[in-house]
Amino acid sequence: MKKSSSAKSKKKRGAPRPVGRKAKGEKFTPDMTVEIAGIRFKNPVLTASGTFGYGQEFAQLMDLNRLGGIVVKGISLQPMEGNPPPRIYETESGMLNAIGLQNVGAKRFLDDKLPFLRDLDTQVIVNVFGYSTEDYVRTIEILNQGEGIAAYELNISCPNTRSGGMFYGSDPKLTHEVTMASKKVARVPLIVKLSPNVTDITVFARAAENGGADALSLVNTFVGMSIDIETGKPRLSHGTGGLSGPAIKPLALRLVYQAVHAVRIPVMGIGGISSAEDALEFLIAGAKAIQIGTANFYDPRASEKVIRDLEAYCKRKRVDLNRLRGTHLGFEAAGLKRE
Amino acid sequence: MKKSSSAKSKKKRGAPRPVGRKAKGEKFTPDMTVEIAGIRFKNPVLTASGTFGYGQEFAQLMDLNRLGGIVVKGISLQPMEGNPPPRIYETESGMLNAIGLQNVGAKRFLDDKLPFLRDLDTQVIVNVFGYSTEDYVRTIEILNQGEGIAAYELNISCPNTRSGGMFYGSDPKLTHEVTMASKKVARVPLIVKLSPNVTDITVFARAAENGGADALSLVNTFVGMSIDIETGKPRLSHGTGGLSGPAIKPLALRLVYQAVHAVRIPVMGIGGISSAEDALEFLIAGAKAIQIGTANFYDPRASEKVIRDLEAYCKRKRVDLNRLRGTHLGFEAAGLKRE
Amino acid sequence: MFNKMAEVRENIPLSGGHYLLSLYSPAQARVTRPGQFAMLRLPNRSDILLRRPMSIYDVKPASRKSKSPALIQVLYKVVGRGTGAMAELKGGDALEVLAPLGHGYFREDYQRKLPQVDEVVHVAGGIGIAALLLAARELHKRGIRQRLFFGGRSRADLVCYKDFGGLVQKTILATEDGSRGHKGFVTVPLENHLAGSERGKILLMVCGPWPMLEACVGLARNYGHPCLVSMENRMGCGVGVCLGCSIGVKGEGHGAYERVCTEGPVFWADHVRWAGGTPEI
Amino acid sequence: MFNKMAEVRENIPLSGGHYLLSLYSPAQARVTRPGQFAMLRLPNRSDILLRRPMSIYDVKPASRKSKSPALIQVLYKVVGRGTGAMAELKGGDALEVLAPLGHGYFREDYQRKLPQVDEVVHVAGGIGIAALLLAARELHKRGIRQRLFFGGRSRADLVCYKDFGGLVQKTILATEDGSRGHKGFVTVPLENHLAGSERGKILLMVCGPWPMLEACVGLARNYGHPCLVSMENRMGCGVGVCLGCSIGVKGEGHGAYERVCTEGPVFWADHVRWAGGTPEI
Ligand SMILES: Cc1cc2nc3c(=O)[nH]c(=O)nc-3n(C[C@H](O)[C@H](O)[C@H](O)COP(=O)(O)OP(=O)(O)OC[C@H]3O[C@@H](n4cnc5c(N)ncnc54)[C@H](O)[C@@H]3O)c2cc1C
Ligand SMILES: Cc1cc2nc3c(=O)[nH]c(=O)nc-3n(C[C@H](O)[C@H](O)[C@H](O)COP(=O)(O)OP(=O)(O)OC[C@H]3O[C@@H](n4cnc5c(N)ncnc54)[C@H](O)[C@@H]3O)c2cc1C
Ligand SMILES: Cc1cc2nc3c(=O)[nH]c(=O)nc-3n(C[C@H](O)[C@H](O)[C@H](O)COP(=O)(O)O)c2cc1C
Ligand SMILES: Cc1cc2nc3c(=O)[nH]c(=O)nc-3n(C[C@H](O)[C@H](O)[C@H](O)COP(=O)(O)O)c2cc1C
Ligand code: FES
Ligand code: FES
Repeated sequence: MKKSSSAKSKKKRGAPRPVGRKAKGEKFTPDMTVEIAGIRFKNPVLTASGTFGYGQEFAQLMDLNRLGGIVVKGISLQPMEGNPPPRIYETESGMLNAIGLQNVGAKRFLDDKLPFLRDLDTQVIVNVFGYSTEDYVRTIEILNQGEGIAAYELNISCPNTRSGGMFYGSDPKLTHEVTMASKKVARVPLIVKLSPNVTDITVFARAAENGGADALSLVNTFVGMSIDIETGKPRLSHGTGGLSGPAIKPLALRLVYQAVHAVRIPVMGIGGISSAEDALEFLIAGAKAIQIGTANFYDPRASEKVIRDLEAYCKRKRVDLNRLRGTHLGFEAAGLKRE
Repeated sequence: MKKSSSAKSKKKRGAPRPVGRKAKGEKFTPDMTVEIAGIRFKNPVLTASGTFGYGQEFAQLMDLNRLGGIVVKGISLQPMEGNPPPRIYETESGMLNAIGLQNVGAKRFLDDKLPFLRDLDTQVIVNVFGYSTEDYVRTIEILNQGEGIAAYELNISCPNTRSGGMFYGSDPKLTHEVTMASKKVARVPLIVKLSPNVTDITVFARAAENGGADALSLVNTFVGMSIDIETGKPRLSHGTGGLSGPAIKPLALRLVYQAVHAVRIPVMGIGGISSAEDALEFLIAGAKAIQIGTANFYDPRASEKVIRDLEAYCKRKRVDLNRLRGTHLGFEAAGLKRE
Repeated sequence: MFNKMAEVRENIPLSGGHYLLSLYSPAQARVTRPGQFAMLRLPNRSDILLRRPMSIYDVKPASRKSKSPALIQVLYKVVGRGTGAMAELKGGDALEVLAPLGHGYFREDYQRKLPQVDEVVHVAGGIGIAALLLAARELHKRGIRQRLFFGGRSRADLVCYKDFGGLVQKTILATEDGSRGHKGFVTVPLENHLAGSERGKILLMVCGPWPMLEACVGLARNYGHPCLVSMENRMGCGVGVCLGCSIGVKGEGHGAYERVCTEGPVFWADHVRWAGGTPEI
Repeated sequence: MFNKMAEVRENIPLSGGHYLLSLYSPAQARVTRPGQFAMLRLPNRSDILLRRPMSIYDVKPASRKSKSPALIQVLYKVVGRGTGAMAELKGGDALEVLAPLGHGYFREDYQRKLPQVDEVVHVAGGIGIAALLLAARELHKRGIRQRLFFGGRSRADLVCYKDFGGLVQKTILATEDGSRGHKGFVTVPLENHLAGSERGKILLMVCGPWPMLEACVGLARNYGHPCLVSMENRMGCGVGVCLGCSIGVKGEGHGAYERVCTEGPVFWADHVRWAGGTPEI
């Protein structure tokens, strides 16, 4: 809302009138599809891992078939309990979480959750994590038995228990190793989800690309903390937690922008996206698709709205969505006329 | 407000009544002073570099002598123009800035700005930056001639032009080098201000400590970006900018917490602090003092309020401020009784 | 469960910073069961990011003439930013309501206990009262004897208990400062009552702050009564996807945490792990 | 310059999403000079973090009886989140006001030009009108002939120009859609007027969107008239410390950027670097 009104106020006096692909007035239906690693998404809007359950929970609230794709909650080899409460805390325009990757495990996912997802008319991506490279590989081997999985997304923001707790996502060598090992066994395309808690994201983007990743997604949450000043203790039982939501959007956008320019494989943008305007920032910065996370919590229909408003924007600009990608030097430079 | 009301609602039924240093009812005046690198601050509240000008601008709005200290806008060897506009952009609970370090230069600072600051009853810290180690050294040599400077704060979030634009603050070797060279010439204690845009803050904290830093301050801004979806161009002429304000508080707090535990020298906490509650989170996490940045913009009396409310909190808890520091395992564990 | 933009009809200030909010939302009001809750969102307030969970205190027809429930009522206490902003709502304002959520007091296995008891004893601590009215009404309809124990810090906390008047046989009040009813914790008169009871013949329904819950659960155990607790926890989504509201429950492996929003908010007291729980949210 | 919590007295909707806000703040109203501005903050709204800069449109006594100015009036247009929230303000609400800020139209060196001209020509584009009323009143007091050119997209944009009625000798309106006054840009009738004028005998005071400013500045240069422009830019602090509002000005080295909030908001047109400026904020 903020930005579309700003748009109007900025229309230049005497600037050229909009010139689209077709003459004005004619009906224009923009092409919203996008292909990533051979997978065709009906639109570039996915829901992010850990924020949309296994899809089923939202079936009552929206039409799941509208989605470009669903990335399910992180799946590990064994079921996991997660951390003791409190697990979440609201901060300014964001939230901290330390869920501790509670999940049903790969086998139960195939039995209990996948059948529902498979029947949807949307792409299902399974987020995978582990505490050792073998964990990842064995989880993928189990998931390979399931039908209807479009791709795997590797969550590498976990500590590698064998490397003394060093995080996969903050050591380029580990990133490369786990990508290569996972790619070798994966029956479907492999997306590597990068952690933002690094000095230079391009190093990690390239490590994943060189390891054979078919695509990247970023960002996962930023590590943060909050303290209760009445007890002196951290607000989360785990001490630190991952920050997500609108607060991180500018940080995520910059990292996505950098990653896009560091690799040749496609990039999915994630971080604080709750509106079509937010999504457009990432697409213009060069992301092929985007994922919606925390916004699903406070606005369960956020993803549907983003899809609808993206389409309206493309209609207004009279461009197919793909023409907007990577036009961050300005639409004029990209040969798109101003409206 | 949020947190103090929560406080009340959390008072345990049957929990022990407050026991302070003196019997209840007796008047208690908490000690708010803090000493860092031999400098005595009347309270732990400073204003952050770049957000409080050279002090003078705020003289009409508050009593500057209430402050623990003032950190002035970054000073370089030569005056600098800064970046073309637009230079700032508001994001969710934060702002991006790419001022480009516009400043009057070391000489004019001594002539025009220092005399006013010197006469205040507060500690004056001069923030210094450069594009080469010699820049830093020569700037400090000039500043050494001024009277009334309590300490220098090295802003190492700048690219080193000699190292092909590698940032001082994102290379531990450069951090060590510039700290050591600056310490050698500095006539007053040296604070090194760390950048948060790194994989492991402890490496940089130790690099500065080993280089001879007398104290650390963190964080500087997080690199972020925003794009205008009507033009396709970044919102800042510089492309990226530094994110500050409430949005970054949880991230800053975690970094301060980590730095405190990595070094023996004192640490000043910075990032999104706008209330005494915010300040207390950093102090409990182990910071010796805190700096207030962006809040000065939207609430010019923020620092005064933080000082007043910190004092009220200490009165209510009947503790000296120093007793609260580093009690992040909980007040009970630290031997502080619950109120 | 639906997400609706509901219109505020009334937002009446009561004593002690409490408010009674009436929201027009017929579709949601009609399907609400006792003990369920709503997630409320103030539109256009990104500074109050997550929705706030609130028990559905009552459902009512929108007018005298109508019989079918159309209003959802929420009884809340101002404790922070979100409830502070709610206090400023006025008739005609819009609020996003996700409701009804969770299992209430009448989940199959909870109901099965009812024929075995002589009396249901409600225990409310402060704003915990908000979770109990619909249950009391339903039990009244079913002809079950009820008793309400209601405690607060002072009498300003004892809001709305008169709404229970026609439903429960007896109401016992207690305040810590003695400004109304028994002076002290509500658990004292509660224990007196339980002490005279036959084991297993009372069903307790408790809602309040963690220390009170723990105390009541201890009493129920000591006197051998089944006890249902309505739990609170910070919530991210309210619909079971964020796993943020999980509390420790008995059972091994994966069963060790359950979601307040989905498996709760009402639990059997002896299913909850009280130690290692979340006394401070 | 003070920071005050001011009470909203009125917030009157006008055409085209414009509002006229009256704030009770005698200390600030008394010392306001024409062309100065205020930074407004909505308390308890961390989602509208930075203050919003607004020209002080008018200052007025609080009642008919009083003569001394006590109200600050702000004329604003809803364009985004901050102004959207302002539109919801009601009498009795509180707003934090930092004011008066900046040099207005009567800085020493600006005033010195006045005796040399026959007429002041105000040019306002849209909400730019808000910066000009106090200047017009002061010039009227000094007996200087004035003319107002006021352009907008359509007639809904042409708010409040009647307030200039008794102060300026002539008002010329223009709308892009022709719904009032000349059809087209206001610079067309402006150029007609300047074309018939003696070089250097008109002082232009211009406030409006960047493209309009640029056009007016070009006209002033062509016809040899001095021109003052009231500039806008994003502002962080309003008091000169953030350096966020700097615009390019002529001069070398350090002089190449000046702060709109402190050195402005009114500048000599030929001091501003129009290319490489900030047409899109
Ligand atoms: C299932 C359920 C039903 C509830 N029903 C009611 C009700 O009917 N009436 C009522 O007044 N309150 C109820 N609560 C509590 C209510 O959700 C919180 O008081 C509210 O979210 C606080 O929001 P705030 O922004 O005002 O407080 P904040 O500023 O966020 O925090 C203030 C204090 O409230 C605590 N708090 C924050 N979120 C929650 C939460 N989700 N649950 C419990 N405490 C919290 C914080 O720890 C803090 O101590 C219920 C909570 C749950 C989980
Ligand atoms: C010295 C000065 C005086 C001003 N006087 C008035 C006035 O009297 N009446 C009035 O209606 N407006 C005035 N403005 C513009 C006003 O400050 C902006 O319209 C307002 O800040 C937008 O806030 P928002 O949250 O509604 O918009 P946002 O949601 O922040 O942005 C919406 C649009 O407004 C633009 N904008 C944002 N901030 C500013 C800014 N500081 N200056 C200009 N444009 C901005 C954005 O680029 C965007 O296009 C003045 C600006 C300055 C610098
Ligand atoms: C409660 C919660 C749980 C999450 N769980 C996972 C997970 O299991 N795997 C994963 O890769 N990312 C997980 N994430 C990260 C999100 O997928 C997303 O990357 C992040 O939240 C940033 O996006 P947002 O700002 O839109 O939420 C989780 C995030 C939240 C808030
Ligand atoms: C406009 C602006 C200018 C700044 N200039 C400097 C500077 O010159 N030197 C420096 O070390 N930090 C500078 N900073 C960083 C702040 O000192 C502070 O580290 C940062 O803003 C985080 O704190 P905050 O969230 O309280 O603002 C600047 C910040 C802002 C917003
Ligand atoms: S609140 Fe999200 S799972 Fe319960
Ligand atoms: S607005 Fe901060 S210097 Fe002008």
